[in-house]
Amino acid sequence: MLYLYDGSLDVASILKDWYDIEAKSNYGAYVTFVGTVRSEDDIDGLSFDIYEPILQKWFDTWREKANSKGAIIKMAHSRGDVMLHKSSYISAVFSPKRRVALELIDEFVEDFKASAPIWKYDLKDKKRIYAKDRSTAMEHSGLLA
Amino acid sequence: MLYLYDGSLDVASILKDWYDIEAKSNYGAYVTFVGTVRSEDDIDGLSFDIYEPILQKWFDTWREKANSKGAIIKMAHSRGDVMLHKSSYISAVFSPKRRVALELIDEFVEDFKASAPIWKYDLKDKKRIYAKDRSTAMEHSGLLA
Amino acid sequence: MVRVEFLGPIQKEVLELDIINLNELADILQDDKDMKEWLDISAVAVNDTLVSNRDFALKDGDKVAILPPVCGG
Amino acid sequence: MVRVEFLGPIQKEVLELDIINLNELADILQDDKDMKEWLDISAVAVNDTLVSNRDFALKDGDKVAILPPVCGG
Repeated sequence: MLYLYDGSLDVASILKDWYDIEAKSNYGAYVTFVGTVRSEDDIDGLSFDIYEPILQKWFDTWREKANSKGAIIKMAHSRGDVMLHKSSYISAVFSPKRRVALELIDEFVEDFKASAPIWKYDLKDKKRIYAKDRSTAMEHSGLLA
Repeated sequence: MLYLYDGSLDVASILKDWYDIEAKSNYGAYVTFVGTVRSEDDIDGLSFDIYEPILQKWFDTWREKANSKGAIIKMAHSRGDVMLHKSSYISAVFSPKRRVALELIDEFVEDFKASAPIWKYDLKDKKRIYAKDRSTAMEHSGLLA
Repeated sequence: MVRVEFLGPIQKEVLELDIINLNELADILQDDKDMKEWLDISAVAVNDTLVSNRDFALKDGDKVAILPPVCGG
Repeated sequence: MVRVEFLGPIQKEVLELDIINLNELADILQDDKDMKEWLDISAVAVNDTLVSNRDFALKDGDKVAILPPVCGG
């Protein structure tokens, strides 16, 4: 499942909810990744734009991939502003087997960084500045150049 | 930190406590692994023996390894009986960088399986049966053979 | 008409264009100075599916999205 | 005296032995039928540090642990 929230994520509550939902599903491994806004470059926080239709399609592809390995994937992300030391991103894999869970979370998080249609902005001096240097051009970029 | 508990782990509370402790430490990535007892082979649960002095030394070596990468590692494990669908094992890595966190949790969990001095028993028909087939001989095993 | 949307940090209003493929869109956007810094580094989706071929045919009612570099998390 | 403990599933009481290295312990345990199924697959720690060399010298008060195959988690 894909969950989008306005503002920062309630990490403890999300990790608990996901665990509780799958508590009796007989998955032996539950691996989670939590991304938290770091204090650096004098930012006050980060802000995010999300294009949901493509994010949902991208996520559905991963859901099917996980499913084919007997695993499930969940993800939560923030829309809008997230202040320092708050969380903007959580993903999780449940799997019967630990190797599947550890490998899937790694591949999923890396592909998320390269492919999820989400744009990040630094919040600094009341301005919202696109984090161009830290962003990755998506596959087939430059098609119209 | 290494935390040992009698019986099953309170997953939500441990994941929350660890997150809260490090909430202001400026780690960007928090990756956790939760192991849950699966229903298989008609077991009622699992039971664990731990040899703490060597477990603590093994863990300290990992703590230093994580520290040298700017990361920290935490682990919780159960002693004694853990029933079906309850958790017996949690580990976590906090790191400024996601690659460090994802790679460390993978290496740590795999080495844990091969090297942590913990013995597992199936609970079945009121008996405690050593899980010999699923166990791994430690490094330098057979030294006295 | 084909609707063209510019996502994320690209500050540009939606365009409604009478075009039949992405080549025609490329010609139009290459002449648009607002797009100078973006075309090289942006991906293209038609009806929310990423496209890899500039000959891709467009029909009335299609929605094209221009996606600049991403950074979730 | 050297104290020898058998960990986990090995059902065997602690031994107190007058030995000066692990070779002597090997000789004793190889003659012990309780240990037949375990010696091949067990590791050895002296004073809670795993040891890789059978010539390892032992002194009075040392603690030896015999560790059968593990499976945490």
